[in-house]
Amino acid sequence: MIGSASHPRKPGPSSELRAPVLEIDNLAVQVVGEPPVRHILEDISFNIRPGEMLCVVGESGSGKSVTSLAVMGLLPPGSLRTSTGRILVEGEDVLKASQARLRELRATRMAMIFQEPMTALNPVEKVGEQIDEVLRIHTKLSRAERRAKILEMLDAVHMPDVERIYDSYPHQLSGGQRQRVVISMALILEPKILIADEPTTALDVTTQKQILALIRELQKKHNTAVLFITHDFGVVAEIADRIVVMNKGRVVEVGSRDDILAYPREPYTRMLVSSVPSLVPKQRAALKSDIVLDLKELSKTYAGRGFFGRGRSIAAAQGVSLSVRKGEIVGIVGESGSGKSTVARCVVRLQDPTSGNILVHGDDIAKATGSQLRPMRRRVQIVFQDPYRSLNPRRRVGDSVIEGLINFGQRRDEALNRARELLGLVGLSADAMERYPHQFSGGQRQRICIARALALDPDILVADEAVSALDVSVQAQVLKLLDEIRERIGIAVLFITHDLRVAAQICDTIVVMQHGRVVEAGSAAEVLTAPRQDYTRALIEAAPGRDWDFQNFRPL
Amino acid sequence: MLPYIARRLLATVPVMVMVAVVVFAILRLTPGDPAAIIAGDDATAEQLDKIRQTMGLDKPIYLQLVQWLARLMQGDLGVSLLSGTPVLSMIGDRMGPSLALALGTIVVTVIIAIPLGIIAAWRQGKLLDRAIMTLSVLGFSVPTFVVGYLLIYSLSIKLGWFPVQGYKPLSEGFWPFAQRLVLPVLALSGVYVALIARITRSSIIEVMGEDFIRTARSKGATERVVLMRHALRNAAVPIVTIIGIGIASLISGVVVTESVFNLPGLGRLVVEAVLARDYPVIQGLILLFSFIYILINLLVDLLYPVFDPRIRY
Amino acid sequence: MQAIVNPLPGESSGQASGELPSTVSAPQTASVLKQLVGTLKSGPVLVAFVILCVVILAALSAPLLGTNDPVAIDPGSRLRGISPEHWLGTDAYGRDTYSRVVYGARVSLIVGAGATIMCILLGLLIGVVAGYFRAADAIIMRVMDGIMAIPSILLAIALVSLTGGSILTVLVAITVPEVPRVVRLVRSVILSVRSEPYVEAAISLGTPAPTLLVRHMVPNTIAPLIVQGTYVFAAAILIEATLSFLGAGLPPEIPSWGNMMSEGRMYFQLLPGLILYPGIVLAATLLSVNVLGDVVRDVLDPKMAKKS
Amino acid sequence: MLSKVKRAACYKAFGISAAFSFASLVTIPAHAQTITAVMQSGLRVMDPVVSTAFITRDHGYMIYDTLLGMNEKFEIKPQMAEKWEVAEDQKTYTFTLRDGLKWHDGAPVTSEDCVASLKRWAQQDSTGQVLMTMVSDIAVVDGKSFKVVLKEPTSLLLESLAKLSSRPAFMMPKRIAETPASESIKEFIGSGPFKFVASEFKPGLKVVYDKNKDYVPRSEPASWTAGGKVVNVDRVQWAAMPDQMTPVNALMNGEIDFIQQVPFDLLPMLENNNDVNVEVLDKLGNWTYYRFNHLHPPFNNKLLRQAAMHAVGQDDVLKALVGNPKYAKTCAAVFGCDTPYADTYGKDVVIPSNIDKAKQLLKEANYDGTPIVVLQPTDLAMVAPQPIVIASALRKAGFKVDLKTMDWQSVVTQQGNQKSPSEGGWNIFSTYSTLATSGNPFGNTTVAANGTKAWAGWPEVPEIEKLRLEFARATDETKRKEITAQIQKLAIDEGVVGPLGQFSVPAAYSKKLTGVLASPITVFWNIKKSDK
Repeated sequence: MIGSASHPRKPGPSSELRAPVLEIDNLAVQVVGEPPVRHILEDISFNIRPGEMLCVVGESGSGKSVTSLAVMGLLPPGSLRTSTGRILVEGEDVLKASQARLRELRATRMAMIFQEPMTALNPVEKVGEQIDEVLRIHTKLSRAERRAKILEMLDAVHMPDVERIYDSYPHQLSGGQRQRVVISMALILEPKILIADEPTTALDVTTQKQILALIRELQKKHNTAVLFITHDFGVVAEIADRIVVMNKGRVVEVGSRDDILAYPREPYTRMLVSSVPSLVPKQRAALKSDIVLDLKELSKTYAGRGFFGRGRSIAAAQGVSLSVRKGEIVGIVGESGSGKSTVARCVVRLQDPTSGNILVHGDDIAKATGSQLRPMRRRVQIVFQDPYRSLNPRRRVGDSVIEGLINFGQRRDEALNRARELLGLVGLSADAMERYPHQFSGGQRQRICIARALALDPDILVADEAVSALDVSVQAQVLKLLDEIRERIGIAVLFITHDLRVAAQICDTIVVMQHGRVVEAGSAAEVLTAPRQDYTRALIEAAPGRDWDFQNFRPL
Repeated sequence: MLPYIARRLLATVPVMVMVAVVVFAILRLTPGDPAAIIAGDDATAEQLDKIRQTMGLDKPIYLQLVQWLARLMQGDLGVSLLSGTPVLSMIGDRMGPSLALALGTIVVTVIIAIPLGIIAAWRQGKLLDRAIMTLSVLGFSVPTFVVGYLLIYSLSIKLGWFPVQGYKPLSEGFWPFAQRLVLPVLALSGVYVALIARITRSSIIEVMGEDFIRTARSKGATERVVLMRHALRNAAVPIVTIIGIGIASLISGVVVTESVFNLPGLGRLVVEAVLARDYPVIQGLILLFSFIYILINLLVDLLYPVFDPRIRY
Repeated sequence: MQAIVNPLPGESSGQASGELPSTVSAPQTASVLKQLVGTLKSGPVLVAFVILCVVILAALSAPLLGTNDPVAIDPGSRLRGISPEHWLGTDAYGRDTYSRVVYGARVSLIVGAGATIMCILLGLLIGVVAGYFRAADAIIMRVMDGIMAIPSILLAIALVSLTGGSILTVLVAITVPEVPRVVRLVRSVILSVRSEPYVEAAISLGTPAPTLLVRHMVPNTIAPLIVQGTYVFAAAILIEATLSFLGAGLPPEIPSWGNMMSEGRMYFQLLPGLILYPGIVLAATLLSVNVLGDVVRDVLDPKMAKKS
Repeated sequence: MLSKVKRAACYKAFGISAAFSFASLVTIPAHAQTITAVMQSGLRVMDPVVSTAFITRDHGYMIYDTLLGMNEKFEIKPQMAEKWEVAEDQKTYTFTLRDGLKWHDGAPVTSEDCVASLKRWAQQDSTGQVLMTMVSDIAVVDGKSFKVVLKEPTSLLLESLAKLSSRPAFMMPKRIAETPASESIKEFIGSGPFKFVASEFKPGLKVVYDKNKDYVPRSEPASWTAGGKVVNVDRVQWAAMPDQMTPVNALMNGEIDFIQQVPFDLLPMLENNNDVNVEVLDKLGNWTYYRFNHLHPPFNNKLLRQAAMHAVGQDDVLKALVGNPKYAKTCAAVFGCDTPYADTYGKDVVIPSNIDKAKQLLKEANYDGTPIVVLQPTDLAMVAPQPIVIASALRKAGFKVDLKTMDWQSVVTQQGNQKSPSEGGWNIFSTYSTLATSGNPFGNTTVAANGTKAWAGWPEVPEIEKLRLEFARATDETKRKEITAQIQKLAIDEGVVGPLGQFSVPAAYSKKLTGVLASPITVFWNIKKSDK
């Protein structure tokens, strides 16, 4: 439970009255280079008052991150620059400030935390030293004073064993801990403005929950104005005081949390909000069809390389058993490191399972190799997470789609006909065949990947986080497509996801994994509404915005 | 760490054996007859036969190989066919100049190249960057011997600052030692300065695109701090790798430099031995070189954790 | 993009993650060519391009450029300075320096390009095998280590005395020690591409290994190989000079820049032109190749281009 | 000395420094006079009986002594020998050693040592081998004298004992001289004017000789290898420098004292230098020549050998090799011009380049276009240009030429290959020799014409073999000149050897040195060095 998110909330009168700490006025950012001028941002205006949590939401390409970088004066100098407008930080226009002045302002007036806590920290420097750098740049404190202050700050972000953390390198910390370090760094000088650019997107839900709580807590404590950039309406519903919706470099709508979530004025906002999948599973009848895929005690152990026979081994999956019926979508959910992807990769035999059986219509493919394996490959196909890396950029879409068919001896013209059909099935026109992947959007590419996977008429389709990289609006469409395909051809789907909302929407059955083991399995309705295990319960509770019914624009 | 070193060293044994056998084979396939070289160019066939017999060169090649390996196991590298001097002592004699030249070159290279690379990365795309990069390509485009002659002509003959040739061991005092090393080291450094300045520049530029650089800037760090404290150390691993490769490939440059400046080092020894088909000397040297090569690779790998705490053995 | 029927509303071809607009999309043959032509607008690139074109043209049309037979000796008029008959003077055998510089372009370019092509082909073949077939990897990489441990000079001298000095010998002597580096490069690319989803997708589509390699993996090595290629090119021409210096290079009859510089070194103080003229052309050529290599790399390698 | 040991110990204490001190030299007292000389190559093979290399021979003259010497008038003079007596029948020679001769280890030189040395030398040396066929006995007479008994009278005995090059008959202690002739000696003790400093020897790099303080020079003035070998410096150090530029620069910079052979093209640099003398010390000089392979086509055809000899002109060779006409001259004589057996026969054939004549002979001989394999060494300046000029001339005449380049040592090895050129053999190679060596039919291996047993090229001209034996037996100088003239004619007509001209290589030395002797052998006695 975070803050008072469960109840619609008016912004406190105190923040209404105070002067904004950050005012963005008619900001435009353009691409550096020859004319014609291409604008990335245009006509951006909004402001934040002290103690306020302003969420900027938008899909990819909306310009929300560029806005934040412009505030910090961190636009990449060779490629982007502000062309018009003002950015006032406590009344001072940072666009007119000198580099030296900008450096002064950073970390003292405005600070920033980033999406990827791993890459945001210098990997070769101790985290304590990295926080220390802020103090060394901006204060005249002695070494001991600085250290004391840092330890205090680490304590304030609820780090255990702060002395040890001080002397740790980033890679020795967990993702959540790293983000706490980044937060310490940003807030140690109590800046007036904190810009948080998707700070929880790379984190697991349970960690996300903690970090959101922490940001809230510190904000309260120091009355910081937070500019929170996110694409996740769940998070928005949890924390926002006010919301700025952006699309294609422009502000679509600004309003209070309730205004936007409950009474969106713009169709775009409406579409966006209603696309957020519901956590409430759809009721489905239990299937009695044949079992297509049957995993029995599947285990995968990575052998650590050791000298003189001494080595550590890591069990990525241990004794995983599950089955998928014809026409069924079985979801495997879990946080990172739960082993869900390992299971998926073993099923398509991109990895060799250490033990156990993978029965496809009763045939065990777990141990097949070489020429035995090849015919079995056509029965199990996979769709990956990243649509941008799943298609060979150098090949035409048509060639990618027919690759499997050609491999299994089909004539090229027949294969091309089939490919056209398949592209139609996934909602793309036939002229897509002649084009290259980069000419398509992420969602379209994912459709192509699905068409490619279906080309071989597989018995099982494995979708490994297949919609996770997509914007919510696109995500909804792809999920719909998968469901339609299942209906039409009755394929069995093994659906890997970390997102309970997605799982709730599409899965008949849900398998929860943790630390390589199956924690709980059952129908989607059972698992999500009446979880038997604490872990499952914790996962559900951590899901942001679960108290809001986005489809119906109302709290639950 | 120790098991790692042990394993690495153990893994070098097959490589060294392979190198030794291949070199043995190459040598015996190469036309050239040490006997003819010993006897001079108007010896008769009968005289040559006798000499070959005395030196055991008439035996089948595999037998010679086995004998050589057997003696190697006892730490005996044999004696020079020509002078009869033990190979080990020849190598020992010649070690000093080469080592001094190599170490000097590494130090000078690092001192010159890394700052140049940093400056070029800092001024990326600007005039200074282009000037440095153009110079570095020029450094890569002039053969070492030409650089050597230029240095001798200008700094020794015309200005008289340095002797034109020779080597004095450190035991004869630092100045005579250093004075004779300056020009060879400068001549040899040219190529490596060019190489390492380039890699430093590109590594730093690559690191400058990382997220944590943005973090550092958002802390209010100056560009100097960003560059020196954050970028350089993260760029260290590729730089160290290239320096390692550079050292390992130093031997060809050393041969030329030692010739131009008349340094009595290993580079010259290897060429002399090859030209004279002094098999035991060549074999011993190759063994030494491959060992040094392997050792440098190991050292470079062991250095990685110093620069990057994520790497551990 | 415009021509694509977009059946679904709300889909735009934005980027998957991160909102910074990237100027680079996946490399496309046509667009690469266009971008390359575009780079010629920059002064240094244009100069480099022109220099390289001039050198290549000179090499191709050497007999038409007022040259004499570059091999014809005339000991009677040796070591002459610049004169109307000998535009750049003559060398120790009385051969025409200008003609040798022009014809030397042929040999030097053949040595540079030949070594580069051989290195890349061999490196590609071995690197792909090492990167893809894990069983072969350990053995191949140990062999490569072994080759790198043998000083190239030794190899060169051995080869020259084994087969006599010829362009082929010198090419082999230069190529063999350089191959392991290319192998390492190719191997690392192959290893990293192996885990690309589109490669894994192809595996699960039952694509046989050779097709997989040629179609999906090898094209990724092209950009880094071009950069490596410019290094090999420069190194080859320089090593050739070094080999000549040590007497293990091309036959002195054959005019190459390296050969000329090495032969001319004796006259360094007496007739500096013998080193200077081939040296200037050599440096200009290497500089050009380098500049152009960087340009091609920037265009082909989106990662580096984005950083710069 | 003590201080040096201490210092070495100090350096041992520091890791890296210890490595540098591997190559530490014995520091010699500052006032001691040392001549640093750069020789034409590095000394590696040290046995002057096993090797005929010039550097080994020069090394021999430093530490060993000979029984007889030869002066600049080609006269044979006693050196270690006090005197020799010839019996009535001209068949028994008794040699008596002079007083005061000592080996470097202090032992006196005895006639036993000399007999053993002679026997080992004669086994290996070509002249020695011919001589031995005429010797019936070599025997010790007493501690100071020994005798050589001949089967028939010959002047070859004295000539070979006074032989300048290579191999001179050097005297060694008996225990060393008993080493089999094909095996290299391992101990380097002579009775010569210099002592070899074994501890400082770096094969191929550096040889150090100390003055032999116990050496008793003869009282006559030094001339070539005869006369008093008076050493005026404490130490002579030989260095070898791989790059020809280096010694020239070093001499100009005052870092060395002496260059044995200055590359011709670098002479202008030294000739203008006020601190350096440039001088031809070996007045006899060298001759360069090329050999045909008589075993295989096309040069098993005399006409084609003739054609080639007409085609190749000495002027072009000498210009390419030497350049400066001051140091070169054309010469058709196979025993050298300015030597006792000089001859001009064949000068129209070998000196000018007569392409037309060559073409005509080529036609006559129906040359079938078989490619001519010419071996070309790339790494030795003194032999690199000849093949290029030869190839150029042959091509002009219509030969098809395959110039095969390799390092010099490969050429040396290839020479002995009797296989056909298509199987890895050769048709032509070229080299040079000193006239000190080649001045007579025995020293000159190129005129040996006993087929496959002859030196590389393997010409078979029985008449020449007959003449050579006659030469050995002839004691009368006019008779000998007649014989050598006949050999000259046959050698040219049959294409046994193709003379390419004669040249002298100047030495250069610092003006600090005085008393540098002109001699076909580079010698270091008689030289004084001023401190300034």
